[in-house]
Amino acid sequence: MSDDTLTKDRPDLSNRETIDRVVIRFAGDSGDGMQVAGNRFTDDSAVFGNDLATLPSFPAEIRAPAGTLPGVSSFQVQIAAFDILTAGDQPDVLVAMNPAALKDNLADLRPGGTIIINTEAFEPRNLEKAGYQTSPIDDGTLEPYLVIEVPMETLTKEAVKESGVSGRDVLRSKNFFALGLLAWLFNRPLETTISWIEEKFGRKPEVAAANIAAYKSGYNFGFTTEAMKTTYEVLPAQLSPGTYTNITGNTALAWGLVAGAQQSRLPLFYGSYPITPASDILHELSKHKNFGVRTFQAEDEIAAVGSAIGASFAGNLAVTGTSGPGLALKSEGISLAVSLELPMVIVDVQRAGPATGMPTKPEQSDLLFAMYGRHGESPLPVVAAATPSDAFDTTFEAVRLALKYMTPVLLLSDNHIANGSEPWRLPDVSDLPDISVPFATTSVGNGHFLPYLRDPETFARPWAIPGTPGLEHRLGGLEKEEVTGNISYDPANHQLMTDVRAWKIASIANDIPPVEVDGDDDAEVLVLGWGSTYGAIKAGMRRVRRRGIPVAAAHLRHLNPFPANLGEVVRSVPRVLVPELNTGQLLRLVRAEFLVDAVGLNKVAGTPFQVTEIDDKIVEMVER
Amino acid sequence: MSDDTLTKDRPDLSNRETIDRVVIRFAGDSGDGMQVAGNRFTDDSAVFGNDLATLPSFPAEIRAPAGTLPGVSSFQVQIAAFDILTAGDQPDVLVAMNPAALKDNLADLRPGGTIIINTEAFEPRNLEKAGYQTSPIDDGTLEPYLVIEVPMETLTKEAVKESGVSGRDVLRSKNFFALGLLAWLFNRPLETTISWIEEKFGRKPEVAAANIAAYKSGYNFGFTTEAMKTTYEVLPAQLSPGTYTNITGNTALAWGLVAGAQQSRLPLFYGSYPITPASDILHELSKHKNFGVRTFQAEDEIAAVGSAIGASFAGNLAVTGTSGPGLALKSEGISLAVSLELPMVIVDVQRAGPATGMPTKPEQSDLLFAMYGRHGESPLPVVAAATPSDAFDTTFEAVRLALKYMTPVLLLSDNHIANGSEPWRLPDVSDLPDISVPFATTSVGNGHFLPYLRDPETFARPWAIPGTPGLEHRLGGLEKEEVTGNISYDPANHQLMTDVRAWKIASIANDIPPVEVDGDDDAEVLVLGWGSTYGAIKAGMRRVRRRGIPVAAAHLRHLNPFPANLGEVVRSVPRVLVPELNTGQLLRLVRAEFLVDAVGLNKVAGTPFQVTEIDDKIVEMVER
Amino acid sequence: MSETTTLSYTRADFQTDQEVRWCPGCGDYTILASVQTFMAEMGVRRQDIVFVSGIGCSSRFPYYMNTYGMHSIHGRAPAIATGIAATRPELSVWVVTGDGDALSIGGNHLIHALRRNVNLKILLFNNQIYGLTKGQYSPTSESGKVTKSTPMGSVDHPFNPVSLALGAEASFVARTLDMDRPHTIEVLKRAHQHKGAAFIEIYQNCNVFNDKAFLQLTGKTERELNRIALRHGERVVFGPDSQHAVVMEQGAAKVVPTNSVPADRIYVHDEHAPDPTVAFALSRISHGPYGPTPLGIFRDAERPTYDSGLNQQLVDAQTRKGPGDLAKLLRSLGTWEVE
Amino acid sequence: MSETTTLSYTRADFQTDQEVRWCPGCGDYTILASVQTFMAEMGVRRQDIVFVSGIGCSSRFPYYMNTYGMHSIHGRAPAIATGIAATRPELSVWVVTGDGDALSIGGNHLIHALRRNVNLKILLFNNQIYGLTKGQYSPTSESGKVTKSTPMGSVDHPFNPVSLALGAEASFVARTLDMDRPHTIEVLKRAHQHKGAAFIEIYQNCNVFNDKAFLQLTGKTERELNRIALRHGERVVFGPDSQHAVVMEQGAAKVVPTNSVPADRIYVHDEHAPDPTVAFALSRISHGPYGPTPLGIFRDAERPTYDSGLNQQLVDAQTRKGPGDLAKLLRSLGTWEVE
Ligand SMILES: Cc1ncc(C[n+]2csc(CCOP(=O)(O)OP(=O)(O)O)c2C)c(N)n1
Ligand SMILES: Cc1ncc(C[n+]2csc(CCOP(=O)(O)OP(=O)(O)O)c2C)c(N)n1
Ligand code: SF4
Ligand code: SF4
Ligand SMILES: [Mg+2]
Ligand SMILES: [Mg+2]
Repeated sequence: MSDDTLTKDRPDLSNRETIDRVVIRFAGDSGDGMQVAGNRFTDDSAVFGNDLATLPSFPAEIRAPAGTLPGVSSFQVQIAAFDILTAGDQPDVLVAMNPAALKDNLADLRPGGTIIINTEAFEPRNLEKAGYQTSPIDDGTLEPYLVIEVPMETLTKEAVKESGVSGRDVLRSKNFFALGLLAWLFNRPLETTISWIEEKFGRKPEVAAANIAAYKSGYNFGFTTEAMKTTYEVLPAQLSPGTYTNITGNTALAWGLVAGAQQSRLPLFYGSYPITPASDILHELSKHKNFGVRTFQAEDEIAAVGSAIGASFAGNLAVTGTSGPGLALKSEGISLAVSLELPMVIVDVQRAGPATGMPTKPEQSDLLFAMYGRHGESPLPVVAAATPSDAFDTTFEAVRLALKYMTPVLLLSDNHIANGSEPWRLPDVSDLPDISVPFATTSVGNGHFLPYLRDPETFARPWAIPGTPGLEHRLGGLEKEEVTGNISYDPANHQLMTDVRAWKIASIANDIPPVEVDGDDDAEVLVLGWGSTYGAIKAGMRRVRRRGIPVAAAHLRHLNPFPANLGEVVRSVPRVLVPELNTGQLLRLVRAEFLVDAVGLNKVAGTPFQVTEIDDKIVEMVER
Repeated sequence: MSDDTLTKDRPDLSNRETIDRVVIRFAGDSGDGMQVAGNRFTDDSAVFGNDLATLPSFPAEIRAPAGTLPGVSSFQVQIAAFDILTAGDQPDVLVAMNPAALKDNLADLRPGGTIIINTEAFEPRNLEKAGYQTSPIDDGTLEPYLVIEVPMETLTKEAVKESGVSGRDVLRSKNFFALGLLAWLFNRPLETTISWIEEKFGRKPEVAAANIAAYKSGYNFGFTTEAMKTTYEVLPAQLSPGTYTNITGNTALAWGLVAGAQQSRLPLFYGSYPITPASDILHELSKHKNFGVRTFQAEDEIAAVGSAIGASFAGNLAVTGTSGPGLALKSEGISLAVSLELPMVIVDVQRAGPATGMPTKPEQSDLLFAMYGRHGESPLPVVAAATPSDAFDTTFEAVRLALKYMTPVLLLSDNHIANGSEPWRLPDVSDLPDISVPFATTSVGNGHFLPYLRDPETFARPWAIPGTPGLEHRLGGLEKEEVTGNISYDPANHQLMTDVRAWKIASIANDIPPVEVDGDDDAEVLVLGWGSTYGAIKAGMRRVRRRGIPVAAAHLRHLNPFPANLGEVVRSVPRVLVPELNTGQLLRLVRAEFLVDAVGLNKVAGTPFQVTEIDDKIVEMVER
Repeated sequence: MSETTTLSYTRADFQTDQEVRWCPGCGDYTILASVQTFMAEMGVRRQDIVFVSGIGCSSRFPYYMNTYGMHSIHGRAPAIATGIAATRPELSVWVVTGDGDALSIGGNHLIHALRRNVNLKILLFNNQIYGLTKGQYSPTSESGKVTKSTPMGSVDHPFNPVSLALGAEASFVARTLDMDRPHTIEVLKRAHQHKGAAFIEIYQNCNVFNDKAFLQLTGKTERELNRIALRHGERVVFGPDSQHAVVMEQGAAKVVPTNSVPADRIYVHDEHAPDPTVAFALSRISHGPYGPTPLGIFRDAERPTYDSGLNQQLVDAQTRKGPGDLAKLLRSLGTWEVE
Repeated sequence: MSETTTLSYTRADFQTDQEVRWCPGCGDYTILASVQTFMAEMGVRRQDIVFVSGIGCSSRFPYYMNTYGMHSIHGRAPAIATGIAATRPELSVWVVTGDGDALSIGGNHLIHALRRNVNLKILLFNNQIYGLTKGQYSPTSESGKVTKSTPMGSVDHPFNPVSLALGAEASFVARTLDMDRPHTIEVLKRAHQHKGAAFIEIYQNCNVFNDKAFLQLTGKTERELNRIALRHGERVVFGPDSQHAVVMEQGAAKVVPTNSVPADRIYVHDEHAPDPTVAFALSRISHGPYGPTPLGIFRDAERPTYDSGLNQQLVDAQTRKGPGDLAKLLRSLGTWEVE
């Protein structure tokens, strides 16, 4: 089995069955490399042509001691021969690298599902850490499942013997052993991962050699031991033609900013303070200094938004990103940006709250905070990404609105989008629209620049940046006189400015596409969603339609203002269902705005919706 | 006229007419002592037995140079022989100490109203500062009014000659001269103010003498010159029997906290950072250290709320107060308090926003911020004071809820309530309920204290404070396991905790009185309000009813949760009108909650409603 | 702290039932052990002790201390602890914080707590990195540091926490090292004895994101060369053969060969110097744990504490005005009667 | 700053059409005049100058400067200005702030801007009171101060802004006085010439809420006794007859009779001393404007600025990788084709 030649060419005697989708979950200790294994499997499948969606789950913020339940890290991926929408409700296959991983994930596995077990980790100390009295391998716990027991550690050691890796490092390759076994089970090509390993560990050839050896060894183990009677194949999906990459939401968001800066011909400034799950945007952007991107790790979120206000005043595409607790701290600064009417994008990658909450878990509970989370009347546009790749487009849209309307824009994402991934058909960058807005260069008010003399169309005020002769002017957070921008306490002026600020944002409704309704014209229920519930809602709707029930769905990118046709849409159906990972926030907005008796499907558990939850609720509503 | 004997006993030959109400506005430069004059007139009238309401208006934050428009300070008071509700829409009498004061206030004066003018201030430099080309005294501007021209400076100088005051200080007494003139015009007794002056300036007898001399001289001036053909008398109002004091909202709020602390037998802790218009609460409380009150002027609002969290954990009645910009900074801390379920009162004395806005002007635009201004699902009770004296009771209620339900409570006031004043019938302090809540002293969980083992009735968790043996425990902002309070990432537990936190607050609806509806059973319009619009709404409704139109009004002290009967109330009338000094915030809550097509009357001008605005809107709705 | 009975605690009395969840090998474990050991000796009843932390790996600390405790929000522990210490001066209040928590987001509260001299014992676990958020540079990271957020190296100049604390009027400032448990315990004891705010910088190894940052003070060969022990009343000399000495020259501390100066020119450490300048001078010998670095108590000076001042005013007010009378308060602005 | 043509500005060129709205007699007027006078001499084009302030009386300043400007929110000016200076290094960026704005709510941004050495010129108008909110004590008010919020006297110990700035790694630290216009202008000039963050404490009289706070430095008789002028390269002596001298003794600065020490023991001021300890020592001679108080430039040392470091990385990245290519970026994680 340590034979390094690929056994792939040997005739395969196992049955090969074609299936149209499968959900696999890799679970192990934080140190077991499960995220790498999952990502590799995903990429291999992507290159193979499957559609897919992923859902990583990290251990909570503190790194727990090895072998414990809080230390479990997992990665779920669904691959399919058709276009899918979520990473799947229940895994079909579970890879369990230790007892804690098994314990933590077993309940999710579909009855009759397959478990690949790293048997050697099931020794007394680990069992105890996971809270098992007896070994689940022997005590009947696993009876409902198909179990593949693999002495992974011995086999890995054996495999890497000649790689030059030694000591503790040897066992680090066992994730690749597991991955190899899955490659065999699902008939994945090995080359992609092998060349990935070679590139990734180029500087440490012995590690590369060990990983490749373990990987092949895992494959060969399946092959030679016929670990299962049947192997499976998921055929390529019929995706639209194009060039694809597999992308996470945080990366797509960061790239959307880079694209926004390029298409507006502005230097990008990103002021941020690290926070889970937004930090990766900072990390990603800080790599791209050659795009003229400046990143500033501020002392706190107040300084982060402050620096962005300054950068915006100075003529940058200014962005600040955070998660809920950081958004709280930015509230006052954002209200200043609203008052100064400076363009800016504020990113909130939502996590489960309140307070510190569950930082590694997704939730959609900052929507009303985004809408109303500032003192005074302080309106701004709110947009939300729906999927990892959609984060690119939504971000680009946020940038467009910020510049065109001279306003801060709140861009919502969440943990699920941020760390989840999906194939993304790359746009042709030459098709991206020009969203540049010219700086003011001349003054109209006989020698005095008038910073609040608005564009009659958009109500945007001019953007005059330092360095421009003759346009020297002062902005401030006290109420300003329309046109001149001078301090004013005049009641009528405050009313006017309040109205104008509100109107400017409300009028964006005329500048955004109507919300699209997907589904049946005679739908009995319209499912209205926003953000990361997209996949579950669409999949749920599909299932219901397959049962012949007429239903439709609409998903909002623009939360403020709503698309102009939304009222018509929600009023034209008998029932409206609003599934959200909160206690009903969009629901409250829709009810207040349109007075329709929409009902919520609400979950606040730090986990995404299962498709069945949506599906069941729709059916329940129809049957009632 | 410098004769120091009271001319009061001399037979008065002018006509004395009895009127049932009058609105007087004192206006002058910041340095002219208009607030003192206004307050004295108010107190004299209060002691005389009138009902009254006041509305001071301070110049914007920076002290402007003397004589300029931004430097104008004014004080409006309505006194009446019946119970009134506002300080009046339009002054009947305007005291104008300089051209800027005239310019700034003339437009508000009722046609035909009386102006008392300090003529000597109308010299070229002052006229220019106020933007007058010609003197309004001579150029016809004042034709529509009754003008009393008084060379106040000469007369004051003359009057104080023998007091011992000299130089610049001489003219400082001219506010008392004006006040004396008004005392004559409205037949007010002089004694109250004289003894007030004696006490106030006890340590500076020459100043006391000068002020008294100027005061009497003003009175005598009116009397001897018969400045007006008619003097007026506003008879005492029929107020409920009792002991009254004249109180501002900030003072009432501070006293409500002191009362809450006494009735809960807890030491009061107030952590705050100065901000207009909340600073006076800090000032007031810092005087009462003998009540065991500790005030802490924090380095910023984040530290203010932080110190209150610590103080609450340590077993104090913890309070933190601020205005909008400060509330923004407290957002994260409040969400920690929600998660820790620690009792606390957060006071927001609203001002006009966004950003720095208009700090000295009232607005009600923080309601949705109070409701939703935290990340994650972070519910808390919201209560709002309606009038200056009501701030006492509402504050007491906020304290009660905080302690009984172990929750932070948001208490809203605004600039209008904070600085406005009205007569308050003092409660009998022995009637104040006991709102104490016992600290936990023993542990139920076999040796382990269980900080999240709740009271089955209120869902409140126990409050165990440091120093209590055996109850050592840790609280934290990560999601906690119900009962034990240990960190938990369990999805079902997060759902449970979210539900429990929501339920705990929602259930308060059963512990508060139903909202009272005042007016006609067959009302065509229900006017629903909250906060400082109380007086204008009630007065507006009265006027409409006097015209025979059936109408009703309800005013909410509890904004979250709503009183249990509110749905019934708003659904039982054909139309609901929600007047607010914002763009429609309660409106949105009511529409979302009850799906009634309530309409808003919204004003965001930094000024309170005029009674006529309410009145007109009701009539318009009925007629449509 | 009322110590009516003699307390006989062991370290175990301060352990909780919560599993300690730092990475294996993390310096936080050692500090926890030192603190628990010290608490058993401190002579304060367990119920009178409170630990308050912010957010960060280090801030998990309160969960592991069987005392009252709060794991609060990022950077705010000194403010929260101020609310406790100011209102309950009989308690022993400890703050546990990290270099990000205390010096980045929480910088303002830290300097104000020190200035006010609130009776808090502040333990700053300085690992020169953001551990919890997985390895961004912190305000104490050396400049040029390559991290996730600074792939080309940081361009920030770091704080010197001891200098910063001294500039913020701190009355007690010390530095110790996770590994050196007896030293840590000694410093904790002195902090406890100090009346007012005590600031302790603890160099703490994060073996996952910033391993060996303190090698120059912990390495077998390096440590003897680089640790400068500050001991009150003693000449400051160091090195395996005491061959290096610290002198004060034109207001700055300098390291010189011991034999190059007369013995009486060597600086004799005075923790209690009323002027913080000497302590500041010592803090500038190193900027981070690089080269010779002073450890021990830089400054321990007395000045009035915030809490005693505040609480004395309550006593004085009551003495002067008598206890508060609510009915009288309500009548204090003048009243009138309506019959 | 590209100065292609010679600039010939007068003070009036820097005045705006807005009425100046401080209380008559306020020290802010004098500072405004000094700044406007200096700006005319500075040699920077008006459009290349930005003033950023927070909230407070002092923070009204930008409205009166005919340059680019922002009156922002309380305490955040250094953070906002960092966003400007870091992205537009060719601009001359000035921060105007108060003792509450900079040291109370804004303390964290201030110390971080100083640490990073962002190219900002920070003018702290220290009137030892909150002017705008009508007279509460501030972090620089003397302890015991009776104000609206401290009717029994404050129990806070104040910051020494110069010490704090030095503890925060400031590379340029100075102190001047509103009344002394030539001195103010000289210090402004030096701040402008300094590359990096310059911190200037300006003692400013608030004649309404804290009148005469600086009497010991401004009173006719007192001023000569108490002003210690710091001049680079000169012995530090002061008093009407230079009868007092400053010496450094065991690392602390002390005031002694000039004739009690040999001339060469008198401290010769070195603004450029690499070690900030001497500057710190000088800052401890007084704690607030009481008794002999140094005025002038405490420290003016060079170290790399944040903005130059940041912008250099952009240049280096472009040199190394070429200008950004979006199409390539989107393909950088590996792609596959679907036909
Ligand atoms: C308001 C807010 N911003 C950001 C974070 C994310 N965060 C948590 S801990 C931390 C820094 C941790 O570094 P440090 O204080 O040095 O502690 P360590 O983990 O190194 O012990 C950050 C940025 C947060 N929890 N809250
Ligand atoms: C967030 C916030 N908190 C509080 C205030 C109120 N406030 C405005 S200025 C100020 C302090 C002013 O003092 P200082 O900075 O010394 O300036 P000065 O007026 O003395 O020049 C305060 C507390 C505010 N505007 N914003
Ligand atoms: S990340 Fe570093 S500081 Fe945090 S627990 Fe692990 S080793 Fe310790
Ligand atoms: S209050 Fe003081 S600081 Fe403010 S403008 Fe008036 S004198 Fe100047
Ligand atoms: Mg750290
Ligand atoms: Mg000040």
